[in-house]
Amino acid sequence: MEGEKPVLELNQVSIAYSGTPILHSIDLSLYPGEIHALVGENGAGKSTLMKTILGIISPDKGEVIFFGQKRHHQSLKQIMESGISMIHQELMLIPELSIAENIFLGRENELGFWPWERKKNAQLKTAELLRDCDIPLDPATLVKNLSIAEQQLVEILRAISQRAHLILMDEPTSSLSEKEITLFRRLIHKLKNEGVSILFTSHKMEEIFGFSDRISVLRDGYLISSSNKENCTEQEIVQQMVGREMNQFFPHREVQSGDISLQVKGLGIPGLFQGIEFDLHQGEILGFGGLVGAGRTDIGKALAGLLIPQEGEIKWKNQLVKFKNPQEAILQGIGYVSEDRKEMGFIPEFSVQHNLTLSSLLDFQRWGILDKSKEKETAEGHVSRMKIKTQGVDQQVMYLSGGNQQKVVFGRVLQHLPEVLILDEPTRGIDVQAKFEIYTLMAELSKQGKSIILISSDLPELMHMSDRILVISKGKQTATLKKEETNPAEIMSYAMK
Amino acid sequence: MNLKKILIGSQSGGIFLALILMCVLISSLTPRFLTDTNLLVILNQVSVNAILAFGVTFVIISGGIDLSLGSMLAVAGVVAALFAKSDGGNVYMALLMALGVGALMGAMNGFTVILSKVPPFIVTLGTMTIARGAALIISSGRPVSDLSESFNYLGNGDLMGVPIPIIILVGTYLVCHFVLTQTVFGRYVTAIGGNETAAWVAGIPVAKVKWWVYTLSGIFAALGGILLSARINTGQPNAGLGFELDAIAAVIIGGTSTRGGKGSMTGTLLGVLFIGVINNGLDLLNVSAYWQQVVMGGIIILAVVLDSVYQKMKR
Amino acid sequence: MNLKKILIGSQSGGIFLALILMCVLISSLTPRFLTDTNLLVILNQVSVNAILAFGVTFVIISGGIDLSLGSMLAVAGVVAALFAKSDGGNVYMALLMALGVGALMGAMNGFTVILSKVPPFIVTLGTMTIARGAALIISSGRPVSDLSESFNYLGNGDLMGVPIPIIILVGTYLVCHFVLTQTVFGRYVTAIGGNETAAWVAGIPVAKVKWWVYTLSGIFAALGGILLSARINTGQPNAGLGFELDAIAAVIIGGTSTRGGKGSMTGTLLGVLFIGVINNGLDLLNVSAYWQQVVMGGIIILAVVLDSVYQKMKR
Amino acid sequence: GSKESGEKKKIVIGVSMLSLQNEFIQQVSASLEKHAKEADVELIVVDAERSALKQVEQVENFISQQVDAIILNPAEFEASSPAILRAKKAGIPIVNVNSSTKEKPDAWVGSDDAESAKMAIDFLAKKLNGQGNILIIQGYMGQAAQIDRERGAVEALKAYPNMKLLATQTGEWDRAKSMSLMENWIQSYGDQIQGVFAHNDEMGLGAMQALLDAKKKDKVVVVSVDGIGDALKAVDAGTLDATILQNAEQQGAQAIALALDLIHKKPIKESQVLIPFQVKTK
Ligand SMILES: Nc1ncnc2c1ncn2[C@@H]1O[C@H](COP(=O)(O)OP(=O)(O)OP(=O)(O)O)[C@@H](O)[C@H]1O
Ligand SMILES: Nc1ncnc2c1ncn2[C@@H]1O[C@H](COP(=O)(O)OP(=O)(O)OP(=O)(O)O)[C@@H](O)[C@H]1O
Ligand SMILES: [Mg+2]
Ligand SMILES: [Mg+2]
Repeated sequence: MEGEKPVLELNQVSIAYSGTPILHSIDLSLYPGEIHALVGENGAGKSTLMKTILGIISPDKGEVIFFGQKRHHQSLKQIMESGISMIHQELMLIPELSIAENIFLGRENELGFWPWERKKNAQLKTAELLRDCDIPLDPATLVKNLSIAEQQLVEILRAISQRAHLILMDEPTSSLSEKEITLFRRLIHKLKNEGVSILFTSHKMEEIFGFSDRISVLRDGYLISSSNKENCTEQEIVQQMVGREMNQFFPHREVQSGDISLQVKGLGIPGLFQGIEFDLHQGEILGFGGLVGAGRTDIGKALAGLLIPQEGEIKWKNQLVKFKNPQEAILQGIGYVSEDRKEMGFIPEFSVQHNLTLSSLLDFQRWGILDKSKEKETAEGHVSRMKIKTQGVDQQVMYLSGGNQQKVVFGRVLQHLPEVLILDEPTRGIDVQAKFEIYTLMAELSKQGKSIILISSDLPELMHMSDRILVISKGKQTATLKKEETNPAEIMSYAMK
Repeated sequence: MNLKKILIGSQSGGIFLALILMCVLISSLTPRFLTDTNLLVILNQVSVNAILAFGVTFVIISGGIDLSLGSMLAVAGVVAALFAKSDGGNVYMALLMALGVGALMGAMNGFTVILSKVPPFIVTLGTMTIARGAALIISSGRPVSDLSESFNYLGNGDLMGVPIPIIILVGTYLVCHFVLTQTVFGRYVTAIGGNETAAWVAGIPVAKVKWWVYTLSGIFAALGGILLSARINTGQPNAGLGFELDAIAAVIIGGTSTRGGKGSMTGTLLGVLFIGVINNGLDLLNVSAYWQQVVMGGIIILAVVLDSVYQKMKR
Repeated sequence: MNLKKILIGSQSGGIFLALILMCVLISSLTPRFLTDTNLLVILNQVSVNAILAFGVTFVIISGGIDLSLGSMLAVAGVVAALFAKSDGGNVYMALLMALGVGALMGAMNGFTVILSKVPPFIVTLGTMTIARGAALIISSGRPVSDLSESFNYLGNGDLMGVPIPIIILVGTYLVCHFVLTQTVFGRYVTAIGGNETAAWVAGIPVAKVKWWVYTLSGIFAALGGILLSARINTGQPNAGLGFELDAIAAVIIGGTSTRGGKGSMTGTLLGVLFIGVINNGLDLLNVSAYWQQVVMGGIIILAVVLDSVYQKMKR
Repeated sequence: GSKESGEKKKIVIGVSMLSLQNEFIQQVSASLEKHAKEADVELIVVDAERSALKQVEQVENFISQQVDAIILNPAEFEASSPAILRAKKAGIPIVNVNSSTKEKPDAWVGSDDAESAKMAIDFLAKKLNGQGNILIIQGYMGQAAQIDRERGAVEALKAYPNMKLLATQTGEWDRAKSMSLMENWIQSYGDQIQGVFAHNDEMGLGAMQALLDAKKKDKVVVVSVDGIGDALKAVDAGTLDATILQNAEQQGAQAIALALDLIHKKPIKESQVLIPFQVKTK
């Protein structure tokens, strides 16, 4: 492989945002057919590097060389036509357009001249792509009606359908569950065989080692290492990423469940889910497993007051409750972390501090007037405890890396002191170290007697962290499994039921 | 397009129903409403607003707004009149110059919006004031009259019994509908309104498309100005005061989202007709001038509220 | 607040610079500009626009818009005048009724926007028409004059040499600034404008806050109406035509984002002063009526363009 | 079809008024209503809101309603003309009230805007003994009344070489706007101002208010046009020096009479009835 000419070369690339250096003199080469994993902590600069390669950001210093050609001022369209495509970390789809229209957006001329011809071809080609990948979606569905995971699949299909020589994938699997990840793996191996180079990021160790040929580690904007997979171990990579040795990925936790806190009977919303039943004990972590689109998110929303259940009942501390909105749930001590961070998680233009105190602002006021010093103190506490990587509590959250944004959302929910936490994909896009911190936090909370519902598509996470696992399939509860008595295969079989 | 599709399948079902209801209501109150001549009168009357509304539909779908419509209309109307004087004027020249001036003003709007990232609300508000001043300056503050017969024909003549403004109305509707739904340009406009960053990342020439959108809006305003001047046989420097609000109201009533990314020309047409029918009906029913305003505002709010309820029920 | 903080630290640095430049320019052209009395005149003249602008700043920061300001102002102005007649009127009653009517209209706006999810643009456009009709109906379309001395004092009197409108202007600025930056309500308004869904999920009573925002806007419009009526000693049913655009322009010039989620009262105040200074300057310089419009629009666009360049450079 | 059954059915007259937000126009409209009632005629009164296009459309509506006659209070000289043409084409008699159009209607009753301006300037000249500095506050730019009053004032000023026009600016027919304008003028011209002519009473009252507040009213003569209630009161109180009064009552009465004559196909004595202005002073 080394003998071939590289597809992409980075030469001493440096980037700074308003004076703060983000990337330091990066050198990197990619060869045809190579699958290259780019790993690093949240905020290490992975997305920034990818955007630089694509050409959305131009480097302050250094050069990007694609197929031996140094990149000058080219439009994004020209760059993409020269053979690079990218899956962005934040979903980049147009909600009011259909799957087919999104996939061919910006490339309509490939579909023919006449409007009807284009319409027909888009439909046909998309249907073919979906069929090839075993994705049961209708090309005419509007993207706004898709779940986050399904949207991510559409993004992947779009990048693939561009027939690029180099595909940049910024956390392409962050919302996917086991089944789709298997599919994804198949897809990239097919691409590899066609000679396509792939640079991808992920925070899941199985993927990093499972998919890639080479692994490069970024830390604080420096390229620490770049080595063939065979020449390194998980331990080493993690150490290079976080700067210290990490021996375990999940904290030790003693199960000690107490009284029943939340009781759910026959819960349902026609069309979304039905017949959900469980008791949640104090100090318990209850996992929700299932495939993409199974309806777990909707159940979580119904418990947190975002959706109003139409069937069944919720008993909270032995009282029947019906939350009409999230505010009521929060006041009753129910905390909710959404899977849709960007839409439901934070206020982008607000500072870290303002986001952290948003749900508990009434604790920081007197007669409606804010006590800002107390607020600041609290926010600083969260930043240091959760190791949120930010220039300060006044930094706007939209400028934080994805993982750090997630920590801010987590901090906001913890600040209103919930007794039950509903966590929907809480570690989506979070690095190993931060994951460990969040798991530790969960363990600590459960030790304090708080109950947690963990909705997760990450099977190892689900297996390790939950005491019991409720498996949901097509809106129905198919099994309730004890952690000690089950295995991934069993969970999957119930999930497919 | 069949009825069921309009009612259920499209975003315009609610306003379509509201329009029908309104027509039934008015004709039950006065027999003068549902006559051939009156319906022609309504179509004739809405033509200018419709043309402006079609143009600004593109702008609104792209996530922008254009408050300078009425003033651009005035400038173009005056320019057209100046070139279409009965002594030595030339209609083709008049059309060309007016449309050119409209395109130029629209292009300036687009240019400023794109380059400076200043919100279009304030850019076009500025243009609204500037263009109004310009219309007054080039006409020395006086109506420009004595226009050639062939120019006036545009506003008052007919082709095989169908008044020219109505022909232009239908023509622009068809063209705009086609452009929005069937062309790459239309797709791009929708995409930009839906998620500008995503559109940009997909390689869409966002700046160029936006520029065109504002330019088109200027051209349509100019077309409206030509028609208006021809209809009243005069180029009026203070024509079109407040027309932008009527046009935007029609677009929103027609179901186009104020945030962009979603909308249809059929909806806009229905919105325009809705406003036109109410205006006409209130006059026919001899509702007193002050109450007309109250009723007009009330009906519009009611219609959009019912529409939003209807859209929710459809789900 | 020190100068450096305004120039660099805040969003309002650009417009502050533009205002200073404008003042320097005008005073270099006429010595009449930079005099105590003229500066007082300017402050007096901008007071009504400023009050409306402060109110609508909340609305715009929350991600909404209010086009009914001018009409609500007219209704409240007429109501105040009707209750403040020199024969048997009572100023306190007049104030109470006018503010009450303003609050009611604003509350109706808020109610409709929240319950129906209809875009505020169209709701308040409807209210604009309705309220204008209402102002004409309750006044029978005639100015309401012969107002009591104590009412007129509100518009023309002074307290220790400072005209009352200026005192009210400064007072409302301080209150609004405090509410926006130091209270839970202000924080909630900003959060809703920044990301409404996320604010709702975070437990903010979105509907209640929005409702309050529109109600406040109505109350401020009413306050403006009272002041205007007191200033001209008459309740005018057609007062305040187009004032909403002036107020919104001031807010946007002051750096408040049209998409909501960001903005400041200081910015709005500077925006209001900027418009007021240009208006005054153009009159002092005796620029002809037509050119006033062109210059006014041009300067506003230029100012926001320069501001956006300035903001970019600061990064 | 009111023509066929004309004997039994009530006569219907459509009226399109320039702007019902204008008090003077309201007075004309009220007079029309009053005399219509006396003659047992049904009136349909609509408001053109100062838009010629709207006015033309309203006349179209009247035609499609088959009214017996139309009374037009033109928004514009030229631009309202198509309304006349359409009515004539449809064979419906049309009468102009208050102002004129380029296209000749069947009959016209009203007064000449230019004349009112001339009277105002003459009044100022008389008060100032033919010399002094004056200011003119214009109506909304480009509208017929503004254009005609401006033309009249310019013509009239030619007769007074010692009267100097300091500045002219628009107050958009609005009291508050004109008050602000006057405040600014006081800043720039101070004690030089000796006379003010405002195109309507609203603006005259605004200017007067600004002068009163600046305690300069006793040094400045203010005159405006229309004769609305507030202006008459101000004239009586001595704060406004004069208003050029139009006789709304007469205009309305004559317009109805002419319309009825035309409907009944009676020969009309004069197709142009001029109602003179009056200078109303204390
Ligand atoms: N527009 C911006 N302005 C200022 N700082 C920024 C901006 N965008 C990103 N940053 C900072 O740059 C750093 C790198 O961000 P980047 O998104 O590349 O991280 P990442 O490695 O992709 O992290 P993650 O794993 O969380 O996605 C972060 O510290 C972030 O706060
Ligand atoms: N707005 C919508 N309109 C129509 N269908 C929707 C809408 N939102 C979600 N769905 C569908 O509802 C089903 C349940 O979605 P939900 O997000 O609850 O599933 P999930 O198990 O959490 O999966 P995921 O991992 O994708 O979040 C999915 O099939 C999804 O496509
Ligand atoms: Mg990233
Ligand atoms: Mg989910």
